[in-house]
Amino acid sequence: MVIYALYGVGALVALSPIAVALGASLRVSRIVYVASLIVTLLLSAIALRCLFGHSSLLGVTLPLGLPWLGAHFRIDALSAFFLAVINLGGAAASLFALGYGEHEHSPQRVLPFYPAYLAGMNLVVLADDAFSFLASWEVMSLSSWALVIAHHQDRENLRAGYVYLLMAGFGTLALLLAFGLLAGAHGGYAFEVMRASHPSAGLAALVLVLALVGAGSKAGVVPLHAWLPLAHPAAPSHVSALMSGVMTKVAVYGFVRIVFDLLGPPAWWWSMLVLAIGGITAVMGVLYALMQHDLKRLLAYHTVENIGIIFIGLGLALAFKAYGMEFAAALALTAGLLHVFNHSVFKSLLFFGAGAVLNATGECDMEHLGGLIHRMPQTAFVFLVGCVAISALPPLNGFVSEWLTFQAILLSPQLSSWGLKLLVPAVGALLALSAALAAACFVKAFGVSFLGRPRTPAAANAHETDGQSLAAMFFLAALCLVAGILPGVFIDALAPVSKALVGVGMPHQGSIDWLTIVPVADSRSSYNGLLVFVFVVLSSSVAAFAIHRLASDKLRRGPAWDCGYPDARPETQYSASSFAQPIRRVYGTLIFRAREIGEMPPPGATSPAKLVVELRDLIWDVAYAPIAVGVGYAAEKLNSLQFLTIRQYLSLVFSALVLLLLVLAVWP
Amino acid sequence: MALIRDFAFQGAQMLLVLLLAPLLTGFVRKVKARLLRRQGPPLLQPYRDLIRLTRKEVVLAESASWLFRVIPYIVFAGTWVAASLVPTFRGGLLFSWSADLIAIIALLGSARFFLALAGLDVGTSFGGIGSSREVMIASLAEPAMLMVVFTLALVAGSTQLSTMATYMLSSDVGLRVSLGLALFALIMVAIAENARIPIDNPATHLELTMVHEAMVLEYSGRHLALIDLSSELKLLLYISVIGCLFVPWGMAMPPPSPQGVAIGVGSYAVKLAVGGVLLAVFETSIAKMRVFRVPAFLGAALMLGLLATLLLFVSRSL
Amino acid sequence: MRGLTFDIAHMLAGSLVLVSFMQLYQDRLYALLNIFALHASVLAASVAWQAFIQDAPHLYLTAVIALGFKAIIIPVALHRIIVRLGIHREIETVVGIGPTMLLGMGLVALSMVVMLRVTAEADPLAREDLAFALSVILLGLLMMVTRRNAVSQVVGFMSLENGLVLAATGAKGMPLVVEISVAFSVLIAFIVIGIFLFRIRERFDTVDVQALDHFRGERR
Amino acid sequence: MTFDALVGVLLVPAIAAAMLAALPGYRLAARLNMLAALLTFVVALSLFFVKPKAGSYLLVDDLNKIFIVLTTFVGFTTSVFSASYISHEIEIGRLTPATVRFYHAMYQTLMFAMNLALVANNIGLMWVAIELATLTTVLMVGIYRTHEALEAAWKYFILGSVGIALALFGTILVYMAARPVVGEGLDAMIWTMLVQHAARFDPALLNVAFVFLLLGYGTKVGLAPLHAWLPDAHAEGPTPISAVLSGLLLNVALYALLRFKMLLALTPAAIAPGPLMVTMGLISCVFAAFMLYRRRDIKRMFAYSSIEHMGIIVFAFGMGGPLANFAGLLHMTMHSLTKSAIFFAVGHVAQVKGTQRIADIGGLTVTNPVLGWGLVLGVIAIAGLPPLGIFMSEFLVVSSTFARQPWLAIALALGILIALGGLFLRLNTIAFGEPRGPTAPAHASYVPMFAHLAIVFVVGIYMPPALVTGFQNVAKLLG
Repeated sequence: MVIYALYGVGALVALSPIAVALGASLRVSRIVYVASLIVTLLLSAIALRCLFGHSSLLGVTLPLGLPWLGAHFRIDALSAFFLAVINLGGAAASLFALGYGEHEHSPQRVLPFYPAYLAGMNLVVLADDAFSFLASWEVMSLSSWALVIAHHQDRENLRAGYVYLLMAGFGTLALLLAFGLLAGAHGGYAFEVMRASHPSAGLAALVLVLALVGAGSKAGVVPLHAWLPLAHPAAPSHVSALMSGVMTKVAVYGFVRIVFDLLGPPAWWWSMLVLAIGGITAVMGVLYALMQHDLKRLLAYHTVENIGIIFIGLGLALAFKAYGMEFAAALALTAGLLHVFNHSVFKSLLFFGAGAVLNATGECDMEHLGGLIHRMPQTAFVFLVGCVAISALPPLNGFVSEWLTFQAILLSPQLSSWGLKLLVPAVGALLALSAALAAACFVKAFGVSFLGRPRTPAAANAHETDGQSLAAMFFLAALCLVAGILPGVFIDALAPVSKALVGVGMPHQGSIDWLTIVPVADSRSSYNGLLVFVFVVLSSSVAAFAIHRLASDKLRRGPAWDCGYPDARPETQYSASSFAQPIRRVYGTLIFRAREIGEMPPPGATSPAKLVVELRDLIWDVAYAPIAVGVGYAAEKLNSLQFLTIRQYLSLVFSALVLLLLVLAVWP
Repeated sequence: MALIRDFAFQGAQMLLVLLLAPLLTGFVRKVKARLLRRQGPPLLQPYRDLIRLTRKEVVLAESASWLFRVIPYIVFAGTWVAASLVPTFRGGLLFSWSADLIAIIALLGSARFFLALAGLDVGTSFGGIGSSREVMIASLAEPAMLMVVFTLALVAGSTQLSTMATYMLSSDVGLRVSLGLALFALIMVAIAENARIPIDNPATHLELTMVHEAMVLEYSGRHLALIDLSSELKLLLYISVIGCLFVPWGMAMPPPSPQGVAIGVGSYAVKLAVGGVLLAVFETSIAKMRVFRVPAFLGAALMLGLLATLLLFVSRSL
Repeated sequence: MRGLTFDIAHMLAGSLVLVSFMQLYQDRLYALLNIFALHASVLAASVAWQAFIQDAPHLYLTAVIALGFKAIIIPVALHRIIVRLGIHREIETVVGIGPTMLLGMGLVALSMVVMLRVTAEADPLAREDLAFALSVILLGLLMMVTRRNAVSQVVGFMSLENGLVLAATGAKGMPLVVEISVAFSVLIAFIVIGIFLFRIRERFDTVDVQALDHFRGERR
Repeated sequence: MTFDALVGVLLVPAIAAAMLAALPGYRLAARLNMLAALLTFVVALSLFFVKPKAGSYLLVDDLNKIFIVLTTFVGFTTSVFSASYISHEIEIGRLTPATVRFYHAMYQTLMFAMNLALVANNIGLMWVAIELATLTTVLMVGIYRTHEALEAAWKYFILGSVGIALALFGTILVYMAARPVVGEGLDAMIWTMLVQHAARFDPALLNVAFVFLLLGYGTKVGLAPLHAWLPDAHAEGPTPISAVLSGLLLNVALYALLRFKMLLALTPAAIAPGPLMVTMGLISCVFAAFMLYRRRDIKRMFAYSSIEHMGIIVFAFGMGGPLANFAGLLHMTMHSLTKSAIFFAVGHVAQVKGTQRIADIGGLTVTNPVLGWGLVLGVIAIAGLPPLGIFMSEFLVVSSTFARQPWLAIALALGILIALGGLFLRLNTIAFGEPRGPTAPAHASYVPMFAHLAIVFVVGIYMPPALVTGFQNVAKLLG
């Protein structure tokens, strides 16, 4: 099985040089995207086959990488699941790119790296030894870096790519150190060797922290998220979708692989660390997102929030695992992993929508959009589906995973540690808060950019996007609905994963009548997306039918009422920032030092009044700016060593000699 | 046979909430008017309004999209389904397991989500004011509500409303501090969610103070009727949730005996009446607060909920 | 006889160190050159003495090389260069003469300490010689470090090489290849320096290293 | 002494040097230069098949075999590059035919000197060879006769000869240490003899000797704080020489250092050479990483990156152990190939843009795509990113160190990260962004550059077993 997967990856890798050789043209881009579409579809088929039990756990070892070790590759349940996530996202992205890529003005900077990027992500989850893992990890980062700076004339993109590359290198080094600890001095880099070796408690804790830093920096965990909202929007939209929807999940895979699989039994306090970080990440991410008015950047920040939710699930799973409560652990882990899948689906969908808008209007700034629902109704519809899904509203899929997470939280009183007893409810409150804020955020995103009246000619003259893009988006939207109303199937699919990682899987859902999901016990809690969906559809249509039949269905178009204000200009609509104003007042003053400076022109002056909103990113100010300043300072100071005279250099040599001789003189 | 009966009960429940909702609103209005020594509109006025509205033609703004026309039905359906899943006079509804309390809250959340979108759809400034304030309020109210749910769920060991009600009926609940806190928080949330004084004033049309009304400003005719009906349903729902969770006495439990059902209906009516009177009294005795005082109000609710949960964790561990 | 030979060798090597100190003391270029000539001849004497006591005739050759090249040719040549380039005659020092001398003392002490740790069965003559040679090397280096003037730096370098020769000759039975290489290197070194001085003459008015350093890579 | 491959790698360059010195006309000279380099490389390759027995002056073993082949190979590719480079230099008149003749002769002399240093079985002979290499490179650095070139050459000359003098003193001390054991005369300077009897040497003498050798040859390796000559020499000399300096001469000095480290490691009572090397390596790595940030001259920047990598290599050898030594050897090989490739690219860049100032170079991937992407690939390789060879060696160094000395590993990792930041900070403006400077197409031979990069790429993915076993033997040898 794994060997076929490797063939597929090989095909992807082979695509890059082909793309380089053929040069950049419309035909080539079609070739590349169609080929990657086919390969990713095949790979996802393989992944699903492995996931549903037909997988042989045998790995293969290729004579590559470290010579005495070779490159080990293997598909177990975990990697199969993530393989499926990656390649579903990849397939959707390739399909979308078939249409979207035609508008790419510098394809020669996109086409060669796109397949390599897909290949890198696939290899990460296939790898079964530290070297191949890290190498593929870096290839993934590197190719995505190249894609981020594809439009390099824009200095902002270059800066984004720079920050991204540095953070990626930082994360890789952290993982490298973690693996170095796990491997020991004799270099047992193969994963099965690491599983066999049981590090001491202190060492294991260090590994956990390093893994959290390494994988977290890639996943965008606060405060290591700084690169994410810069880099994700900078790339072409289908790549942004892959980076946000898929690559962050690969990072989550790295964390799960190390902490749940390689590291052995957890200590109870690890989960506190993970939970705290997850909760903070969730709330901070969505608050950042609310403050944005660039559509793609808003989506990128929202990825941070969802990563937080996922880490909350993982943290709960760690806690339960540490106390040997397998079933609760299985529930929490399943919740987290299900959210991994869900988020990959609707985040890709939303980024596609943003890309379609970008193509149609050349704008991603919501302040310049509006009224797109009239010009591009289908895009608006799928985007709306994505918004509902990501806002965790029933009956779509986002709600299911958050609901499961809540159920897991409700099991936490059985944990016997005080720290967790106090932390978990707080995390639950944070989770609820982030869910509510997410809804607010996407009311803003959809309402400001798609509803209302066009704010610029560009928005007024937008055109519906092309067929392939729409196909990709409708596919994902359908997936959102299916996963929302038939969650049992997906939960059962995840059972082998949790069985492998925490010992047991969740109770089998497929056998429950009415397709209800019952995480723990029938009396405790249950949810049936299908019924809710059917009920809502039925009752709404009944109401519509009844009213239209029994009462009037007459309709007249007229000017907006608006409390009688005549023909208000589009500028009077609520803009993105004014929509966020109440929430900014509530949360922003504390977290962003948000300040609103109103400038009133003097009486008689014709200049318009201005309202300037100042936001400070405190995390950047506190954590990143000092480092940059420090490096700059050190470089400046050391740089004077470049400008000494020969005599001074000689005296350097001289003093080094004298120093060493002194060392010898005092040597025992 | 039993299945059919259960179907019947479920249907009855759906119709009951649908029919009672306007009456409750009218009742509250009436009581308020009396407290203000006014005659006040007749009890059945809300029904008349609804019928009148449905007969009128809809005047739709030019800039309104298809979504604007769909939303009333979605909002109505969501609220109705949520309301019909709350045990009112009889526990153990047929479909109660299809959505637990969290899901019900989420359903209301979806309704609000779409309503807020409707506020933005026409592209007027007032709609914007309404939706932005609405989501701000919701962003605090929903977590508070969920904290309440946590408390109750931890006490009852379930998020299933019927199960919770059964547990509350059982003797081993006792009097708990956290339950009191939770009740308090729940009432605050209910006031906020139903746009009652002091958060919002359903009667006003003074622009700058509107929240809910501003959102639905552009609606007319049948659309407006549906919106009003769903807000009335929402009020009913909250009162019945409070009733079913904190004063579940008299609720008929399966297997139902005719007199049990009768008692259930009667007690339910009483609960609604009491709730309505209390609401009216509260509303008349307090003044509306500034919009930016609302966060403090709801933040307090959230804190209460969290406190209740924490106390519960602590007491559990003793 | 053993004692005497030892004392003489010791005396010669020690006087070499002494002359190095005299070099440090100088502040005029010509005087410096003369002292350097003295330095070289003392070296030649000590090498010759080594040749006598080790009865290793090839060392006489080394002595001659040292005498011929370093004591005569090089100082004369440097004289010429100074005249030709019109280098002004006094030496700019970085550290004052006094502190330099103190530093030198410290260095000599250091080299003694380092060398006398060597196990005694390496014969004492070698030990003493090595100690002195090391101090001569360090003093030469010190001179290069504390003098701003290119010529005096060259001289410092030469005396450093003298120290090397002293060490090499002190090493009993060391093959000729080393001395030749030393002389060879000095020769090459001198030629290259000469070339440089003239190239520099073409471009600068002085061989003051400061002027050379004026651009220092990136100061453009 | 019978004629064998060892003598071959010495004779071919020597004869070629003589001929080139006599030969006018630079085109023919360039061809002859290439031919000689190729011939030397072929002869060196034959070392793998016929193993000459060690004489009292020359020897070949697993250790220097690797060095010799690497040196001759890079020497050959550089000669190919230098042909196109020099012709351009003559066209724009920066060099006269006379100087070019001198240049070619010197090039082969340098090859001769480096090969001699590598095959010498006699510490005195090795010293002479390295001295010769230094002097030739001094002359070639100064060949442009500009202010900066002269200054760089002068700086290089003074610091280099001081270092070499220190190295000589160290050599003498080693002889003194060996003499009582091995006996007077030539034997006491022959590697094979020294290694046999090293256990009974006087440790105190060896300690002093190693200090001098470390500083002496360390100056040539370019370890901070003895590095000062290196950046200017790289920046001001002709680019082929920069490539040879970074790619080869540093290795040769490192080779000498390794030999003496082995010697010291065999003497139990002496101080362990490891800590000293680790310290200096770490200092060089971190220091050079910081120095990358303020660079304005593109060649000088990559010179500093050479210092950084030499630091990493010395660090690895200082750590010792099979893993670290293997990593050190691999890193050294990969670095020579990559860095020389980068200098090939930079040379063409400087010729196209007519300047070495980073501020005047921009958007290369737009104006000269092949050149630009080649440079990007080289920088990616040198920054230690996969799938190129240096990633493997850095992976081994850091992870194997972390298990033994966590703090050292963290410091090293930070150094690498800082260097990455510095390199890409400049690369962003050089290769991307708005094009700056003239955009003439570069008429150059890209073959050497991409050949090197291809090798680095392949090794990063798949190491041939022969190479692996060779490296592993040497790693054991180094202990």
